[in-house]
Amino acid sequence: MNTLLEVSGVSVSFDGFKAINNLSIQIGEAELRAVIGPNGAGKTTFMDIVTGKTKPDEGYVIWGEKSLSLLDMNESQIAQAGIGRKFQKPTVFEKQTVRENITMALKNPRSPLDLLFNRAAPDTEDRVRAVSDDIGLTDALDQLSGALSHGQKQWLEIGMLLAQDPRLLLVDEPAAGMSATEREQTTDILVRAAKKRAVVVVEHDMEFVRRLNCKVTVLHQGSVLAEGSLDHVTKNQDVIDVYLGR
Amino acid sequence: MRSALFALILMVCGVPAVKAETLQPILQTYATEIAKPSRKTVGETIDTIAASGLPQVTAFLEQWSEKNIWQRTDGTFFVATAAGDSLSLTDMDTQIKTTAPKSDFKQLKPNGGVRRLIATALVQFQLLDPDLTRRKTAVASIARRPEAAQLIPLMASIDGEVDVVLKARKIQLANFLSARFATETQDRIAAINSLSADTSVEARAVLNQILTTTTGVAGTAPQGNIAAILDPMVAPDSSYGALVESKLAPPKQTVSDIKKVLEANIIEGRIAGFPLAQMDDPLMREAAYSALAAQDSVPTLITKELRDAALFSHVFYEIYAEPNAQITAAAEVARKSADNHVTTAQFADLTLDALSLASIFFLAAIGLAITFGVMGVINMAHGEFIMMGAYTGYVVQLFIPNYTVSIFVALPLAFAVTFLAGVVMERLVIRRLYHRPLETLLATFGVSIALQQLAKNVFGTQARPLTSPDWLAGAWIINDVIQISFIRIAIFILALLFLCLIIYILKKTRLGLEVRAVTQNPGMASSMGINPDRINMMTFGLGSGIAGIAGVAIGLYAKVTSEMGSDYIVQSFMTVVVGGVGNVWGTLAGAAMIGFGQKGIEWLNPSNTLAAQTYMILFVILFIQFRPKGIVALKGRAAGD
Amino acid sequence: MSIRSTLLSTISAGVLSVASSAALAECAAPIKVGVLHSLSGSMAISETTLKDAMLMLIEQQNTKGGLLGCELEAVVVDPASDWPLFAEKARELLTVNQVDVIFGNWTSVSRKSVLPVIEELNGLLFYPVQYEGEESSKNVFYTGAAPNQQAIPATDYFLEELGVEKFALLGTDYVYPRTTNNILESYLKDKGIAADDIFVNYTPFGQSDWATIVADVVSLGEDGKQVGVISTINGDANIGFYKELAAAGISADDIPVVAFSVGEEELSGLDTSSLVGHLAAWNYFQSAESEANTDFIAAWKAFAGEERVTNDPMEAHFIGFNMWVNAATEAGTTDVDAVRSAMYGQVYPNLTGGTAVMLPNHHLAKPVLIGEIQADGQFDIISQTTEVPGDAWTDFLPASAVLKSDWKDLGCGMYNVETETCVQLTSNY
Amino acid sequence: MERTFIAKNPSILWFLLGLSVFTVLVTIFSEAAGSSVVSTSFLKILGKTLCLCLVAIAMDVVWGYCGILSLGHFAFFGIGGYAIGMWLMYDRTKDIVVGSLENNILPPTPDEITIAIGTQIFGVVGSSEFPLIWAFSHSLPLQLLAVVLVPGALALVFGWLAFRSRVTGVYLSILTQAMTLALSLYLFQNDTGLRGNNGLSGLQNIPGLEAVSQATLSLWFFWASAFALGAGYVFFAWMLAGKFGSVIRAIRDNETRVRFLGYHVETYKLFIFTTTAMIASIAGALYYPQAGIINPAEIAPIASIYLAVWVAIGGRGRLYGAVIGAVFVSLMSSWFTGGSAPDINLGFYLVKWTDWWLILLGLTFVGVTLFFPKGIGGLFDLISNYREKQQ
Repeated sequence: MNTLLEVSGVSVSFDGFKAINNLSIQIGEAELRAVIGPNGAGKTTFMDIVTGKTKPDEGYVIWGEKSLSLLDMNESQIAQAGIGRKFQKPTVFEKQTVRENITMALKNPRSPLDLLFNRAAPDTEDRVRAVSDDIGLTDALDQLSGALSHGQKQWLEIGMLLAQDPRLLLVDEPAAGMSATEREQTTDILVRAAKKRAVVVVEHDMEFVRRLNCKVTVLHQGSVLAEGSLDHVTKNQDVIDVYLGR
Repeated sequence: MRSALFALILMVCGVPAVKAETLQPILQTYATEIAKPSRKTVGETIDTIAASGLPQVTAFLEQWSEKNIWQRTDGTFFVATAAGDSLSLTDMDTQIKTTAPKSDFKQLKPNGGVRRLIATALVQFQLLDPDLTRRKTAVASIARRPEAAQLIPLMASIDGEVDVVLKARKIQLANFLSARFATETQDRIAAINSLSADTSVEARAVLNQILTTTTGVAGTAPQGNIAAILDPMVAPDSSYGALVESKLAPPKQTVSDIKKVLEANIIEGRIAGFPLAQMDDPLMREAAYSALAAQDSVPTLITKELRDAALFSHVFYEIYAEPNAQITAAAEVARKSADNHVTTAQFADLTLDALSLASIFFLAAIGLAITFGVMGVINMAHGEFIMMGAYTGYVVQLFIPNYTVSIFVALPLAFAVTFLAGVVMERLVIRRLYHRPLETLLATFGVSIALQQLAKNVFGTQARPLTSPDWLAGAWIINDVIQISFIRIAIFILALLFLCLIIYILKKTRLGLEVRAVTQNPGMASSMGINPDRINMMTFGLGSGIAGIAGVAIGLYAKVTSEMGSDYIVQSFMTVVVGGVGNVWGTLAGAAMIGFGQKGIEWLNPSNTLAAQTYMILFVILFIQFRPKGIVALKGRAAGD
Repeated sequence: MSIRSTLLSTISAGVLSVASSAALAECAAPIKVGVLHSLSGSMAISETTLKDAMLMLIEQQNTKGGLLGCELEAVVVDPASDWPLFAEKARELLTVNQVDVIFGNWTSVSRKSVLPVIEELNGLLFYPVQYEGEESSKNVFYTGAAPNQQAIPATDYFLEELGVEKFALLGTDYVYPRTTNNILESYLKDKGIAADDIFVNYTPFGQSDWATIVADVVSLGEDGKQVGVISTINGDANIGFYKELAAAGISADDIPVVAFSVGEEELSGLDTSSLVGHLAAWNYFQSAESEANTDFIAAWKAFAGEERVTNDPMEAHFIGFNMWVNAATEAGTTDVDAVRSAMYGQVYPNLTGGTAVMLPNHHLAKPVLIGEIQADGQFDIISQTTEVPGDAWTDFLPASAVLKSDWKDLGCGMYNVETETCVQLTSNY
Repeated sequence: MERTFIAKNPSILWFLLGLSVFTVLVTIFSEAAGSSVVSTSFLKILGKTLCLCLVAIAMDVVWGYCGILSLGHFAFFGIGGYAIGMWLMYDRTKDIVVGSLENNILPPTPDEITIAIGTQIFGVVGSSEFPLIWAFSHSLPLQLLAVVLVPGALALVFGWLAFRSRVTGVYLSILTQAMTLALSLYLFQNDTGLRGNNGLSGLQNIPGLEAVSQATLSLWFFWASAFALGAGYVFFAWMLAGKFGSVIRAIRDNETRVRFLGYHVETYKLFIFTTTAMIASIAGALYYPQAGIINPAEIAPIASIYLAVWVAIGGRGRLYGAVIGAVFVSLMSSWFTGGSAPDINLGFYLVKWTDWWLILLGLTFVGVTLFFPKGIGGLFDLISNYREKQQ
């Protein structure tokens, strides 16, 4: 398995508080990975670092075959390089339709002039439809996305990530606030997505992680506490200590 | 008392006691000069009057200077004071008091220059006067118009001087005078040397007077106390001008001279053979002129080469007015040393000015540091709160004429008024817009223009007086270079006070704790029993109230108008942004940076304050690029990006 | 800011009719007098007074029987201290309201804004404020002081009477101080003052931080020469300046200050007790003692209110309006060209004594007064010259020394006496 | 499925139709056409208002669509006025000077001509030297280019600095306001070479067209302004119709999210900021020859705040809203300050509108911000919602 993303020896601190402490993680291609850990373990900060939102104090973040350093790139370059990110709170553009939301995310040239002068890519409609089929929102294409239910917004956001056609998908708590059936569908979408690309899911909910049925990385105080299958890590004494309290 | 005074003068001046004579006839001799005096001619008249030795002279000169002399239509002079349409007159010789209608008299109004001459003439009478103020006036007058003749009487008066301060002043003045006028070279040099650490304007004036030079030009360097030989090529044209002025060279033709000559020599559409149409080229004009010169009809054109040749064959020099080279050498040394002291002092003064400006910016911005910095509300009406505070001060002074009392009433009252205004605005406007911060800008801008216009309607557009009490009126004078007005010191102290107060409130009080809780996490705070509405209201009121106090302070040192707030609003926002939002220390740093920066730029380009402001803003814009979060920045998630 | 007030103002010209007590003879239509002074915005405080003064003068004239048998009617508009709006309102007055004459403007920039319109439509404007000169328009009569009627005499007073040897020219950064200081610099150099002895400083409108500048002025005295300040500081900025001066303990005996823009009104924002002895130069002070002035002040207080003060531009309007009335009476018409010809040589008594004469260069000959500030905020007149003829083009700048304005005989406001040609017939804006 | 942007947004057609009808009506009733219904001064006011509408649209795009509350767009408007004003002043003065110098006995040298023009233009501020900034003032094409390029370059540099360091929201507003203040202070200086407080005047006289009456000239400028407004409206509508507009609005709503979609947000903001600055400048270049004079007071920060207020009152995020706001506020303002609004006598106090209008205006801002965040344009939504319900 080729390494797609390699985070090694990364540390970052805010006002003296070490949010990430010598963290090293490797993600392979077409891999589904769950990252779990208690509050403040550094899960979100890890994503911030990978996507360029936060610059670490030390360490490397290496991407792809060409071993590019992500630390030298800004957010949009990282996104264009093939890393998509879904936030904890669903963030779709509520004043625009589902179609507009997906169209915006489609993998196309992204400079202002491209957008202004190459308006009608012929396959746009098909690609939008393919994505919307994937997330089950084809009927809602012309609705304002603000009118969607919470779960639908989450799917739309995942759909927008898929439309970008990324090689790595970072998903922050996708199942938060969802009903049981919705969770099921979300799992399906993610598992399907992971067939063609790497997907990293940050999640609290053990049940949800179990259903993903993938390799799990446990973070604690900014570094990796344990890694392996869910059953493996749940038997780890350290993990039990952290989760059940000392 | 008065007779004693006269006796004293007579003794001192050694004027023989002549039989009582009257002053009026002497004045009548010079009636026109006295009625319409001019500085250039009145000196002689004053001297003659003083030389008469009459005891009435002092009183007359003093009253004249104070515009209390009136002339009747028949020409007679009286000391008089006006009351309504009538005058109460005092005859100068007989001291008989009468009253008369004003219309028959004309008031004498000697101008400032004449008054200064009168004061000089009075010196001899006043220097030994028992009245301290008179002696002070005399000394001040010497300081203003130092003359050689004053040295000896001044020296003579030092020993008898009882007032310590005045005595020191007399010694200092005597020193200045002897530096310039003492007869012995030794005395002068000693006096000059003593001035080398004196930064006062007067001392430097003494040295500069001794070192007065004139420039000259001659074939060879002349005899005399030469200060320097000058290089004519530094400003060749003006050097040549000096040559022409000393009639050592023919004048150089200007462009319009050439033009006039050419115009006068047009023959059948040609000038010296050159067609008229070619004369739009300056080179052709010179060629035509040279051709005319070759025919001897006009003087030769002074070309650059001719000019330089003339310059090189002459010596340009600077010569001292003072013939004694020893004295000028000593004075040069003293001046150089004094200049160094002055430069240091100027730097200190500039620092004080910068500190003062910074404290004014800080005071104007500190309220914003709370409402904008801590609460994140853009209050465009902040400047108008400053204005409200200033007008409160003005209104208080209308009712309480004692300035000291009124200031102490005005400060808390201004706080109360603007606190209330702030609370009202928070409740009615701001509260509905916490989730739309940009729109607080619009809404408060609306409040701002409404308040400004309201102030215009109530108080008019004219500036209103806000006068500081006497104990704040003067300046703290360290020396002639370093001084700062008390009101600025008061503002500085006020700024410090507020800094401490706000830090204390935010860090040590329950209110401060709750404010921080509410601004960081309103939801959590309210679940802990803190009422965010109340906290926001109090905080906003506090910020506004401080703006009101700032208004009183700013009104005291500058002006009170309806538009004064808008002078400070952009600056204040920049102060907060530059310093770093959410931190009172940051505001302090921001104010210091802007204050010092602006003074620094002003120092580089002293004739243009406007440019200093422009460049300061540009600097701030650039600074924000490099430290977008300000000087004292919050890091990490708390920064909330 | 012009923007908020641009639309639809044609229909909005406020027409204010001044009722006349005398029933006037039959007359086709009342004669309209345009009043173009800001009634709102930053200039309102100064200009509203002039509007009131004009209304008073028109009312007085109507009581006297109007003009040419017709009633005078004031058309008052509000250009709101907004310079482009002055041009707009002037056009409205001339084309929509069809006024026969306009009295108005205060700032130079507003005058420059109006000039092209007045010249295009051949209107007639009376401008009442002291200004920087260097302008001559066929359609404008300048009843305020030119630099040689204010700045030059004041400087002479400094040189002659106070023996000032070193000058600080402090001004607000706009055209009047700039031009005046340029003229003065050149004048002082002619008088033998070295360039090093002239310190020039410009500050923005509303400047409040004067500590450094006052310190600079004080240090000018370091070579032992008598220092004097010539101030063209405008408006509110004066308050901070005089406060700082007082705080530094500088009396008029140490460093005298003469101001060209400080009148009774500006002083009311200050405690003047520490400023006694500093000077101002004008063509008129309220404290001038003459019968005409006493009457004028009484009429003004009766018309506008007991607390109101009079000032120099009001006198300018007083003279200008009366001259216009007399000229129109002489010409028998209010036609602009006829009135203009009749204006030359018009004589009218000044409020300060003596008479003002309208010169062919559209300026007045008026006396110059210098007053010392008194503790009560009024001025004590200590010097009064004879009538000084106003000069459109100063003799102390090389570019304008060769220019001459004579609309009567030469028919040109910008006549080059060297080349003996008219540079242009319109004025330079 | 892909339709033209006009078909998507029929309000463009309505707007153009309205503008054309208005232009034709004004032309028919203008003095140049022999009618006296629309006086020349009123025609100038109408022409100027059209220019104000154009700059309001630009403001709406940058704020209402892209979420950048710029308090500097009126400064760009002013720069356009200055750029065109320099040529107008130079060329007109040159004609006069050359005409007068022809009377000289000797033909004038180029230096003499330059100095004479300089004296005419800068005599007002006591100088005769041409500052460097006037280097291109002799050429209309170059100054026209400057109308677009100078504000463009300024916006580009300022925007690049500001967006690059992620200054957003309130901070950006304050920073743009500081820029505006710096610019107006700079222009206030006489040393700048743009005649300080006096600014440039006599701009209504177009060189070479002295023979054309102001009535006709004003009509021409009115047409040009109407055309510019129409073209500007269509341009912005086209720009905002497609995916580009979608991204712009997305940036307004959630900048970070757009960034993670792979769009370089800063480039987009810079693009919008610069383009609107250029359009604002073009509007200014048309406005000031009609106003006749430009000076630094026009550029003061408060003017830009007013611009934002028009847009807020008209309704953000819809182009016609900006037009409504600009027309509405200037119209009301003019009516109240013009003296034709009747004073209200309360018996104990006489309410003069010249005194109270600004207070009313200020309170209107507050009211609109609090209660009608969609502005006047929001009324159209109410109407269309109502209609939909009816159906």
